[in-house]
Amino acid sequence: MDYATLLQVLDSTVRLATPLLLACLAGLFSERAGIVDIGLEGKMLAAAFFSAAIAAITGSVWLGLLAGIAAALVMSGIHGLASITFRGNQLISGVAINFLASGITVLIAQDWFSQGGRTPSLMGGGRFESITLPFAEALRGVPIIGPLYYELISGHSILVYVAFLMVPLTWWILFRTRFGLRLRAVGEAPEAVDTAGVSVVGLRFAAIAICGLLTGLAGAYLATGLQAGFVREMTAGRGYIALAALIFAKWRPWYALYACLLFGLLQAVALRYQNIDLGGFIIPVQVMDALPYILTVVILAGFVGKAIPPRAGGEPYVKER
Amino acid sequence: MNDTPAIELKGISKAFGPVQANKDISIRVMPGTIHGIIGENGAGKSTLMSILYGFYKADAGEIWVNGSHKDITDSQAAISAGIGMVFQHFKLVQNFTVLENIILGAEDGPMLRPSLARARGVLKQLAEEYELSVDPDELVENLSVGHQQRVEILKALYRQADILILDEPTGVLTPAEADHLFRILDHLRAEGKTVILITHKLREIMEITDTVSVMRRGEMTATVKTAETSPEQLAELMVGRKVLLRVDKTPAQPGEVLLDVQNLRHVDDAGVERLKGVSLQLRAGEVLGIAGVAGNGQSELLEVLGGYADASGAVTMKGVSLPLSGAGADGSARRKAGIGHVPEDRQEEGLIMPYTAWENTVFGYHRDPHYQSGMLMNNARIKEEAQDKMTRYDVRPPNPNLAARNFSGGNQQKIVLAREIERDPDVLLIGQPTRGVDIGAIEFIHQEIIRLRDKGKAILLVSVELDEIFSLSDRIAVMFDGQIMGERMPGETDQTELGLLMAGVTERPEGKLIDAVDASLKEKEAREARQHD
Amino acid sequence: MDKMPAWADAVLVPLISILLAAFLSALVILAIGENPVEAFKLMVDGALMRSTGWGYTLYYTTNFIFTGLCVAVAFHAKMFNIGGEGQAMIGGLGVALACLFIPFPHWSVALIVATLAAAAFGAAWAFIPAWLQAKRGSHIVITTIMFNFIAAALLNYVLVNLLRPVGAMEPATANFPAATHLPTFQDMFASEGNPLFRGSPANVTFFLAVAACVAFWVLIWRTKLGYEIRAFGHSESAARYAGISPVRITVIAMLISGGLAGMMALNTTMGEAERLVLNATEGAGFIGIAVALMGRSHPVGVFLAALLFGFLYQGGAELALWTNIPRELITVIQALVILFTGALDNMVRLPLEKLFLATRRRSS
Amino acid sequence: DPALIYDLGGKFDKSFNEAAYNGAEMFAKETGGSYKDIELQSEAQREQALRRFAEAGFNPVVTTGFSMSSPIASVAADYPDTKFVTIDGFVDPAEHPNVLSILFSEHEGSYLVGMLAAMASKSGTVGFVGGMDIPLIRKFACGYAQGAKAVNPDMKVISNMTGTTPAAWNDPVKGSELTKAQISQGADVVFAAAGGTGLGVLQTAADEGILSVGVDSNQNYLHPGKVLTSMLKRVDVAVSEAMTAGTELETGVQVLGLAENGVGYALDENNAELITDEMKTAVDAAREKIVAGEIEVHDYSADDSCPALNF
Ligand SMILES: Nc1ncnc2c1ncn2[C@@H]1O[C@H](COP(=O)(O)OP(=O)(O)OP(=O)(O)O)[C@@H](O)[C@H]1O
Ligand SMILES: Nc1ncnc2c1ncn2[C@@H]1O[C@H](COP(=O)(O)OP(=O)(O)OP(=O)(O)O)[C@@H](O)[C@H]1O
Ligand SMILES: [Mg+2]
Ligand SMILES: [Mg+2]
Repeated sequence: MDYATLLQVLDSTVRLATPLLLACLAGLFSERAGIVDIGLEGKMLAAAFFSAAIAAITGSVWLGLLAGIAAALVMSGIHGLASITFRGNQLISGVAINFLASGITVLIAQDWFSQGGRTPSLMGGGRFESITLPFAEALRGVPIIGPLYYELISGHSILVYVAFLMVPLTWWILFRTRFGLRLRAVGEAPEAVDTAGVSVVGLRFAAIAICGLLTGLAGAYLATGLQAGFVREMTAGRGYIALAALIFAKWRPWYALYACLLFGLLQAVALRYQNIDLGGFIIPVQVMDALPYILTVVILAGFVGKAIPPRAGGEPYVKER
Repeated sequence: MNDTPAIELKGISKAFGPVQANKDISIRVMPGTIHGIIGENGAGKSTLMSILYGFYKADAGEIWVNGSHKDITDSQAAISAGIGMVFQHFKLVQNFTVLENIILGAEDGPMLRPSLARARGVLKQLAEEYELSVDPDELVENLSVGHQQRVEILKALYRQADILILDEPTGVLTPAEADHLFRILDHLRAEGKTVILITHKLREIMEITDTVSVMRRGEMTATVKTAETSPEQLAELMVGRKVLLRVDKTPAQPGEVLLDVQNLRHVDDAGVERLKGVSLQLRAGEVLGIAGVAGNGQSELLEVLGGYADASGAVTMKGVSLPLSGAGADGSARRKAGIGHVPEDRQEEGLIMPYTAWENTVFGYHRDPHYQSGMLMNNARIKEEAQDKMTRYDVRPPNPNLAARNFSGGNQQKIVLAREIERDPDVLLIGQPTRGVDIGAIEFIHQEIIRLRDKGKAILLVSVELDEIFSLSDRIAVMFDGQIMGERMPGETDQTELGLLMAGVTERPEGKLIDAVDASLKEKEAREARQHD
Repeated sequence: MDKMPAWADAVLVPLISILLAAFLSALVILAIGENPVEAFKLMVDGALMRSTGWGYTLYYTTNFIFTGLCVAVAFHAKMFNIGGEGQAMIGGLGVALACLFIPFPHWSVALIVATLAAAAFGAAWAFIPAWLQAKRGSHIVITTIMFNFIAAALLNYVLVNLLRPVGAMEPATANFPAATHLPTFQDMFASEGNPLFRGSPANVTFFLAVAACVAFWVLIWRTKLGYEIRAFGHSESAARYAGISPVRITVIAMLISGGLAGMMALNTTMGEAERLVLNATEGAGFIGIAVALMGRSHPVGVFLAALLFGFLYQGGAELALWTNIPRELITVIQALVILFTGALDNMVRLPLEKLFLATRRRSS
Repeated sequence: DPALIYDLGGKFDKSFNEAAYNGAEMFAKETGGSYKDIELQSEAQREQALRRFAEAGFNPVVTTGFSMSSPIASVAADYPDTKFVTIDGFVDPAEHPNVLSILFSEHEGSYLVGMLAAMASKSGTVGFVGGMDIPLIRKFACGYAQGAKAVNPDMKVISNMTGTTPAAWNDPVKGSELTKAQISQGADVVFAAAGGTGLGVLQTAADEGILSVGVDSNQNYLHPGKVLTSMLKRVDVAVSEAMTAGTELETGVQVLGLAENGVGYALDENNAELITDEMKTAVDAAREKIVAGEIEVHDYSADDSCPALNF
């Protein structure tokens, strides 16, 4: 593999990792606060649809982004209502959200646009254009560094940079601020937070609001950054992969980055090298397709060791039975 | 003396679903006193205090603090009213450091750094003033229970509590640690602070409190000056009848060795060695009591002998060696070998809470062909026998169709005892037989244990209650840090000696007891921390 | 003392939840400019008013009974098996292999062997996640999701590269031989003068599903294995104390679960399509989650909930057939049913409990 | 009235099913007639829809997608008076006299757009992005590769399939990534035969400044001046004709190739500038030769192999 190809693969990795990363960090905030979220997929899907739909209607990608975030926030709100307010089962609520998003997006799309559950293709200001970073053109000629900067680092949409900046930001929030301390505490021992005079419900809603915000960004990136419009089920299981990445990352921001990059890389490689020929024996494309999933299982089975989730995760905080 | 009460509760009521935990309770606690609260399990003590601390919301009633009506809707309100509470089950974040736990909810600003820095300073001061030293940077999960309790007290003091509530603080302490705690409470009282102390131990009430309130079935039955009462009177107020505080028994007639344990070692999931070469022998017709502070390997000893934790070493039952890991090392194999087991935690281990009582009466023995008919379970027979057992063990209500969770703690314990004792095992392992059991039921359980002993069975008794160990055991072994520190005969030792052994101190120290205990515990913590890495 | 009578918990709460879901669904239908009453009428008419409609309703019901029981048995052991979908796919593979490669003399023999094959294949697919959960603590929710994806890829590979007849377009197997064709309701109940269930896919597997409900009940509440599964589900620590091996129960419960999911393929593959197509499962594995939740993991409840979802499917199909309401409406209704009966049921239960407590206090 | 049943991809997939829809609309406009249509939601519904329509008296019942052939085979005999049409599917006419099977020679149309792609390519590399990996799509790819290599035997053809599940028809993100990967491997014309996924392919090609080739319907308008051409599969015509014929429809098997104008390439104002006269001449000549039988385009589905491309 030559250098240019390598850069291409890595470039593709960055693009594919971005929605995973945003969703993974979203899950991180939620699960660190003790709310397990398998509804990431649905939130992303809802966000993808509404961002594309509003961008298509208004012609403004920024309004679209806001709409996407709002949609994901509404989904988060439902999740919160079910799992925080009414102390329901978080997994079931997540499953319901995935169903809901998958149905409602197409239903509304059909009602609004009559294009078979699709939004119209976004033009011009309806999409996030890629940004050329300063000096990218100028440096392009410099060997090694130039192409690296031009191809890999420059030339992504703004949401990609936002996603990557979210990693240190998440770390900082979690480990350097009062809010982060409380958030982590509420995922470990909500009763400690409660008796310390801090509202468990408030913290958890804040966490899932952040989760909604980030899945909103992820969905909007899919529909208006990576693509130019929404099609049904366009998240294609990314929410689940993000969840796997979160476990792989042991609920830590930097590890989340690495995990998402790894999954992105796997997808990029699978896309680029289908039917790998190993001296006569051809690895079928299905194997390459299934590889990220197989790898997830392998990783869960062995390499992460015991990933210890936040202790209060998945359980509603019940004081009185 | 100031006669505005520090705390006055008026007409507090609280129901949990169908359970009326507190019924129209009124109480006054005077400032600068230590006020004891006693009562059977489930009497509603913790509930009342949790209401005062804003953890639960009362259905009715008022809270007055220092003469003014306070609307305590959450813990924040309680904290700002100057109330601090150390719960029965600590409310700490296990994988946070001590410092982080201290500042949680009481941070100075949105950034952590300055809060942590200030807390470090304050903590140092408090540590000196009250002899409450803990390493501020240690993770709470690496601390002994005693030290975790210190963190809880420090948390309250850091929030400048004037009124400190302690819910059964001594259950998890060595006697020396408990003494130390009482000195701290004394000190607090001397400073004019108010302390509310919940405990089951009448001795402690008599020793330190100024006033004592008694609760029964959700109601406040009496409040008396400690100086004007006696343990016997308190016990009667608690249960509503005269109680025998001692166990009647004849001297043991030890027979052959039934259970022989040699050099037992066990490493837990986290990789910490919990049993470090335990050896003991158990004879027919005797009760061997294992004393020790919770967390020193007694639980693991029971789990290993009960067959559900792997270990190395050698265990023989009537000369037949038992496998300690792999196939054959499970609860049902042990039961077949004649070892019955009343586990320490009836709710987490001994019973399936949603199962009916009759289903629970065969739990662990459900594979016995006696309870099968063909491919199916013989439920009719199981129910029939359950009814019989429940009547004979005076389980109330004697209704086998009720779910286990609907019985009170004492009655749950009776169901477990009935199940295990009725199998007539040669060896019975019993952990904390009377934890959370009211005085009346304790009497019954103790009698049953002695009756079994007198039938020539061997009993291994693990309890954190020294009183219980003393009154039941024919021999006492003390465990500390996964080892047996020594064996004593009950008549030839006293609480102080056992207390020191429980802290790992084998020789009576020159200076202060608590320092020796502290040093010993520190050493243990350091060892464990090293093992974690 | 419980807070509420058992019947209220088992019947009243789900009923009110469903009504709430139905009400919201009606709002959704209104929002897309259709008439909810008309829509409901169409659904009832198409699903319940004619024998053919029943034939379809019961066909879907059969699928959902199997996947519902699949999820329910895992629930009893406190596991969340989201992998029913993949297990059913692989179960279908087992059915196809049996039907294609064994020359059966009669459908009844074929059904027995295919049932074993379906269950074995489904169970095998559940085994790895189960084993990983038991031995390595890998989160079974995640692993079973992953195994759904992997099953899809595997099935695709097998159908495209191995089982597809040469020259055939579709990634599907050849038609099964006639001896493996299962009697449909039409074969069983229709007569010359009375063409019942004409052309509808309901077939003998429905009775197999009903039998599975009975067997499930016996297993869970009458055998020592069921006793152990439930005990393990309620408290792992207690199970260990009693000598119930967590590894054994985890694996066995998941094997049963996977086997039940696999058996769903009998209905779709052997009963309906009479060949194995790529998307024979069509999300029934996921519907099973809702069915098990609504049915409170009890076979009677599962049966009723499966019937409800069968009605939704068939009614929804009729709706799509005669109106402009997109098929996704049914997905939305399902989502609402899952949400209200599963995740939000405390919203209904808590006020009801209060009500019951209050009336009890007053009467006592 | 006639009825139309779309395959699981859905009515508005911008390609195959949408072409059928356009055909039905064409029929409605030209004859003033009306028709009934439905999008399927599940496998079992295939037979159900056929029966319900037949019972309700719709005739003929037109269906799209090869998956409809076996349900039709099992239903047709029960409704001898109803005529069924399966587009892309095959039902034995000897057994079921009331069924019309319409098959397209996609490989021939693909051959032509393959030639155009090769002629438009400056890099000597062209790409193909398929949807789900099924024989039908390989048939497209194989024809395309043959066409490209006919122009230049050294032409490099990169072929990728989006996936192995039906989701592959609807994953424009992956389509887009595949396109980018092919671009980085030198492709400067990409042919998408991938349903909804193809939209991502066309979009990315337009964004990255290379040419793309649409499929089934005329997709040139999606990105004017950036879509080289579209491989037409005249499902619309087939549907419209079948509906117009009504009950008089002649059953049997129809194979629609270049000769029947069943497949072809799209030329309109959107791509007029992209197709030079030279290119047009060459392609039209090839078309004549194929019609005349002088060039034989290998059909992948005939023997599951392709001389011009490895899968
Ligand atoms: N969170 C809760 N939910 C439901 N019921 C509760 C809860 N907490 C306590 N109860 C019930 O309320 C009653 C009083 O319990 P409480 O814990 O106050 O007793 P206690 O006197 O502190 O007993 P102990 O000596 O065991 O600490 C008991 O019947 C108990 O089962
Ligand atoms: N709890 C028990 N108490 C006393 N004897 C028992 C008990 N469990 C089993 N046994 C005896 O040991 C024999 C073998 O026990 P085992 O645990 O293998 O039971 P099982 O019914 O054969 O189990 P499985 O159904 O799993 O094969 C039983 O037939 C019985 O005689
Ligand atoms: Mg208490
Ligand atoms: Mg059939």
